[in-house]
Amino acid sequence: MTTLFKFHGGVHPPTHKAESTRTPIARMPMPAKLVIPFHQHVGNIAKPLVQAGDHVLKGQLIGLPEDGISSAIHASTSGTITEIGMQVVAHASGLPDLCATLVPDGKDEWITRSGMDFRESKNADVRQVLRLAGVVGLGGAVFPSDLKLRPGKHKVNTLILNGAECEPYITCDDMLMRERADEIIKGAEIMRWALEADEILVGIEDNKPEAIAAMRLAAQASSDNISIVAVPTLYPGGGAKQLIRVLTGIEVAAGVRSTDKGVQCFNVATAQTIYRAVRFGEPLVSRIVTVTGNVSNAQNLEVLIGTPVSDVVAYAGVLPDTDSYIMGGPMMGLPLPAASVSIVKAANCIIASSPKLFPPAPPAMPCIRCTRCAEVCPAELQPQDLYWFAKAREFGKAQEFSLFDCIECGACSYVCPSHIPLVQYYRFAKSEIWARETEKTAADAARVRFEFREQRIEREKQEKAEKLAAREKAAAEAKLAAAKIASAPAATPVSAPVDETQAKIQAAIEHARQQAAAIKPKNTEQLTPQQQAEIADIEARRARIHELASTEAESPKE
Amino acid sequence: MLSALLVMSGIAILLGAVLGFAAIKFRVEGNPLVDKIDAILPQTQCGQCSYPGCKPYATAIAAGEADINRCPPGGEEGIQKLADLLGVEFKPFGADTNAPKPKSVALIDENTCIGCTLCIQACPVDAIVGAAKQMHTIITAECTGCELCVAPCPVDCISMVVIEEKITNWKWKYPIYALTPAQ
Amino acid sequence: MSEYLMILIGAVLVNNIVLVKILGLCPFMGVSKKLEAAIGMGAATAFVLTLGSGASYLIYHYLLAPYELTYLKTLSFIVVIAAIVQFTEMYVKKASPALYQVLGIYLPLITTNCAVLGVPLLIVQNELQYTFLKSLWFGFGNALGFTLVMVLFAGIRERLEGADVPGIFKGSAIAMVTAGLMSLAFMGFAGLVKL
Amino acid sequence: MSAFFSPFISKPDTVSAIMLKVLLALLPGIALYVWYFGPAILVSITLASLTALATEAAMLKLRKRPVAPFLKDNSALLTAWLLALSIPPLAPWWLIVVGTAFCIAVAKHLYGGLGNNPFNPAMVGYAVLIVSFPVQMTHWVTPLGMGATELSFVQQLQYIFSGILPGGLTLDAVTMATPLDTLKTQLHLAHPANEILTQPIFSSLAGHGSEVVAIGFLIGGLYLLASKIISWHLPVAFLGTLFLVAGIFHLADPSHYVAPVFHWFSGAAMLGAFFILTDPITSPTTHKGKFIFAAGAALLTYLIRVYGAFPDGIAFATLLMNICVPLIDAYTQPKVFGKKEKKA
Repeated sequence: MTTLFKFHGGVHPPTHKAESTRTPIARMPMPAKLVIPFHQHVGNIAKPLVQAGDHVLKGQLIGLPEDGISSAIHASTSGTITEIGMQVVAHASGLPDLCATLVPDGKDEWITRSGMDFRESKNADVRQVLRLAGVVGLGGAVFPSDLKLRPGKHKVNTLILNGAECEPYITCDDMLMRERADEIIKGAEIMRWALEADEILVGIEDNKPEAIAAMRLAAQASSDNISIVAVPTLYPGGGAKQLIRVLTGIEVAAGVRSTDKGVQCFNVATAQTIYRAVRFGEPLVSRIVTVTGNVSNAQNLEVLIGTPVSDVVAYAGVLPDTDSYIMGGPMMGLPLPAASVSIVKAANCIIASSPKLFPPAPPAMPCIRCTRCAEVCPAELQPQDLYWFAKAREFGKAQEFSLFDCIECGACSYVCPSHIPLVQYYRFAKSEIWARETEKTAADAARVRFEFREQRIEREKQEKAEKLAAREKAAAEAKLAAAKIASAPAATPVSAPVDETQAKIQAAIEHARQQAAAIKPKNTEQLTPQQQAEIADIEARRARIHELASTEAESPKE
Repeated sequence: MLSALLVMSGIAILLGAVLGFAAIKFRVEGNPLVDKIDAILPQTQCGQCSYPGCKPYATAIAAGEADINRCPPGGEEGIQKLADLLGVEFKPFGADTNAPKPKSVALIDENTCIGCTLCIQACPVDAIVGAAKQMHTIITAECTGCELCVAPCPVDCISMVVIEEKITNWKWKYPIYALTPAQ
Repeated sequence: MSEYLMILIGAVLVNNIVLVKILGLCPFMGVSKKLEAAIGMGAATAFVLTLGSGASYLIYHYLLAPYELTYLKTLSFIVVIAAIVQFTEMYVKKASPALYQVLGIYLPLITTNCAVLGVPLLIVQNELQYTFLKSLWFGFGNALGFTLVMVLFAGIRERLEGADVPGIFKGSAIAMVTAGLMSLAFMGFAGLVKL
Repeated sequence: MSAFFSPFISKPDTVSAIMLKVLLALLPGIALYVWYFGPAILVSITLASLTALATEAAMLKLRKRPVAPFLKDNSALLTAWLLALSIPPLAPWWLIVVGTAFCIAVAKHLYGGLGNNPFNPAMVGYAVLIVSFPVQMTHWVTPLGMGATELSFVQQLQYIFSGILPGGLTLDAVTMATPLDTLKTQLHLAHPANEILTQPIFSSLAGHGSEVVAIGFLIGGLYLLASKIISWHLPVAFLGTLFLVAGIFHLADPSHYVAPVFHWFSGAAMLGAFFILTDPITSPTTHKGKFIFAAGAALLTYLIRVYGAFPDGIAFATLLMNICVPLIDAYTQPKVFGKKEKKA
């Protein structure tokens, strides 16, 4: 039996898992409309391949993965694309993103699919299949799976399947393991083959005995070295880093690839999807979603990607006092900006929330540095210090204190007696730091371009000066020669072409002026005095800069 | 009296010699501070500080000739960073500098552009492409929002567009702190 | 040996130059906003103070006293200190330009820092009867005490950056209050060493 | 839009409840205090509490912060109780009022109130009082059954508020120095320690009466440990270091240095170990830091008690270590997940 390790901290929030495990996984009926976002994965947004009006079949590629980290997007059923446009998606910002609207024709007609025998294929081919099948991590991270299966520099000894599912309320992995254990195991075999790993460890929290039993049964049928390990129920034991630690004792620091340490970790649902994609050529067009919380029939549903959340909760019998919806669990989930947003690949759970179910936290008191947060932090951080720095916007200090090792599990906020929204402060600080880094990169690029331009201008000036000198010399020689011949009308032919060009320029400017007058630019008339002042200001500044620039440019010559 | 003079001048000569030696030994070439200041400046090269670019402004600050509160694109945060680096007090923007504006990029109305290349010459970071009598356009990713191209345009076809918040550049907000007003 | 320990404890804690004798407040308040700057200032002052103490002792006992020129002590000490400060300034400018900039005006002002002149003057007071080594040691102890409170103070001030200090007390005001409370705490050392 | 973000659930614990538990934990000690020294202490606690709440409310109003939630957080009460327990119960009423008002207004609110103060407010109050009013701060009530004359509660009240003692009595007749103070004075007069300890003011552990009060605080402290309000690092490191240092000195010269147990149960050692040093706001947050903090405090306490000018060293030791907290925290940051073996 494998020896288990412990990770620091952790909490035991009430699990609320029994509510949604009473009935088997049901299939959600076809909705009237699907809204499929093109950006459902980590990395670059997929490039749309279809236009409004196109008829598509189920599983047809509608979004092509773009460069590097990206994944494919498919039509979840057969029907007509009615719109490609910006729609509100499941994102904390509540901002719209590019989506395809698909009206199903009801036939649910598949494209032609062809599976492959992975053992007969090349690793790269299998990965290409996964990439084009849009397979991404279904535990919530939605990282493209094909990239995680690419053989790296280090040998991967252990493949870990994550069936811990530590978040309260969520049971989709539990139900999947109970009902489709054999497909998960077969998917694991493919991954083990691709990674050339020695063993497969499946970590399942010990509060899911049925899933453990089903998985053990399925694992017996496999020729691979698979062990199903019951791990203690402790949030966030299902975090990839924490599960790796518990099963192998290896700690994967932030910013380090787990493969560098000889382990790779996948969610169980990802394994099942990989199996379907490789064996049957089925792209990722649906997933299991736990619908729970303030609903009359909490259960797990197989839902087409793009199904509006409102349809899903309506099917589960949402209760009237529901005021908002959460995608994911109560610890790390995302409040949905609207019920109209659609189920995406990351949506493992939809919780209908009511003020009674999740009462708003009492007002936040100041931090008293009681360090309960530090006691439960699985990343072994000092959350009270991070909070102190984030609050004061001392981002450099926050980074020094390992802000980016924070996995935003929410354990600190959960235990905080002052009820401070700690994770919010960390999210705020992280996104500020990222924005600053972007700005910094942009500033560095601008500096390089500016300096290059300065150099270029200097060079051009020099070249011009050289040319002028050469011409003057030539002219002088010519003059000398002309003087020898001693004829007068030498000046006119030189000036004529100049006049000609001058006239042409004049004409062009005149033309432009007429054009400008014709279009009547809006921003020159009816200016507020303030705007006028600003313009005058800019002009003055420019004049001064020109002056400065010219003096500076001239000075080296002297 | 004489002994006092002798003693004092003896001390002075000795110390003078030591200092003279130190002056040669610890001579500093150039001013590495300029680069540190330049790294803080936003590199818009807009000249709002009345210097012809960020580097000249940095040089002026390092030499003590310019105040640290003359860079509107850097915002108050930029002033704070400069204050920290230089160990001086934070100084709010003066009346003679522009107020910081939301970050914008220039946009050329391509129907109006006559292809005069004046904006191309004005752009400090070569972010405008085009040739004479050809329509010009701005490489948005490289535009620093310095507004230097706006005024030279003879047909007023360049406008500054505030960068909109999109899902890709969205930031988490400062958490609302129920008991004390946000700073 | 224990005498040296007593001198050290006395200089660092019991009669701390800043918090008990209330000397050298200028850099204490001025360069304590950032820990790094405080460490740099502490080190620079420590260097000047130790060297100044030793040099002053030598000048006093081997130059001024034999020629009965002790009335020149303040003048000559200032000259020596000024020279050491100049030397330090050149060195800091070379070694760490950022620190040089951060220390700013306070670095040349070490010359007029009352702690730096105060300690040599204390040393040559008749009642102490220090030898050269003890003078150097006493100067070093005071320098250590200065650096210690400087660093501790900077630590607190850095933490106070995030504190919800009422508007009018932000900055120097709360720093003064903190310095006062630190001084209060250092009164606890009273009586530890009889001088 | 309201701030509705994950995590959506949290434990029901509050700051107010934590502080209340600490106050409860003080009760056994206070009860024993009343039993051995009479009810005068209750008067100071009441005075201190009222002053603390009034000052807190006034400061919150001035700072334009909501008053109700902060008055309910019990932190001002805790400060008041700790200060009241550290000064003589028979001290004039204005002493405790001035002390409490100072520590709440200056040591707490000038820094931004709850959670922001770098110094332990109660100890700031104590230090200010002992430095400013040393005479009033050293007249302690004689334990009941020890003095020739005993004041009734009414007489005590009368003295506290008007300074008038019943006819023919001097203050010295009803008060005395603390055991620590007595010991120090007698040692100064070159009496051997074992001889001094036979005087009636001393008992088997430390001072008569006060040792039992210390046990009361110890019991309260153990309750705090059991309910995980405080971590064991601070009290263990403090009492351990105090025992160690006192033990070494005692072994070296028993006639000059008393046994470590005496130091444990005299003065404010127990109160300090479990209630003063453990103030989370002014103590380090890392485990290693807590050890250093408490050990340093113990060492300083011992030095001030034995060599210093003040009768007890807890307050100054706490303040001195408070000064070091930011640096201790900065230099004892534990290694984070996954970054432990590197750079070895």
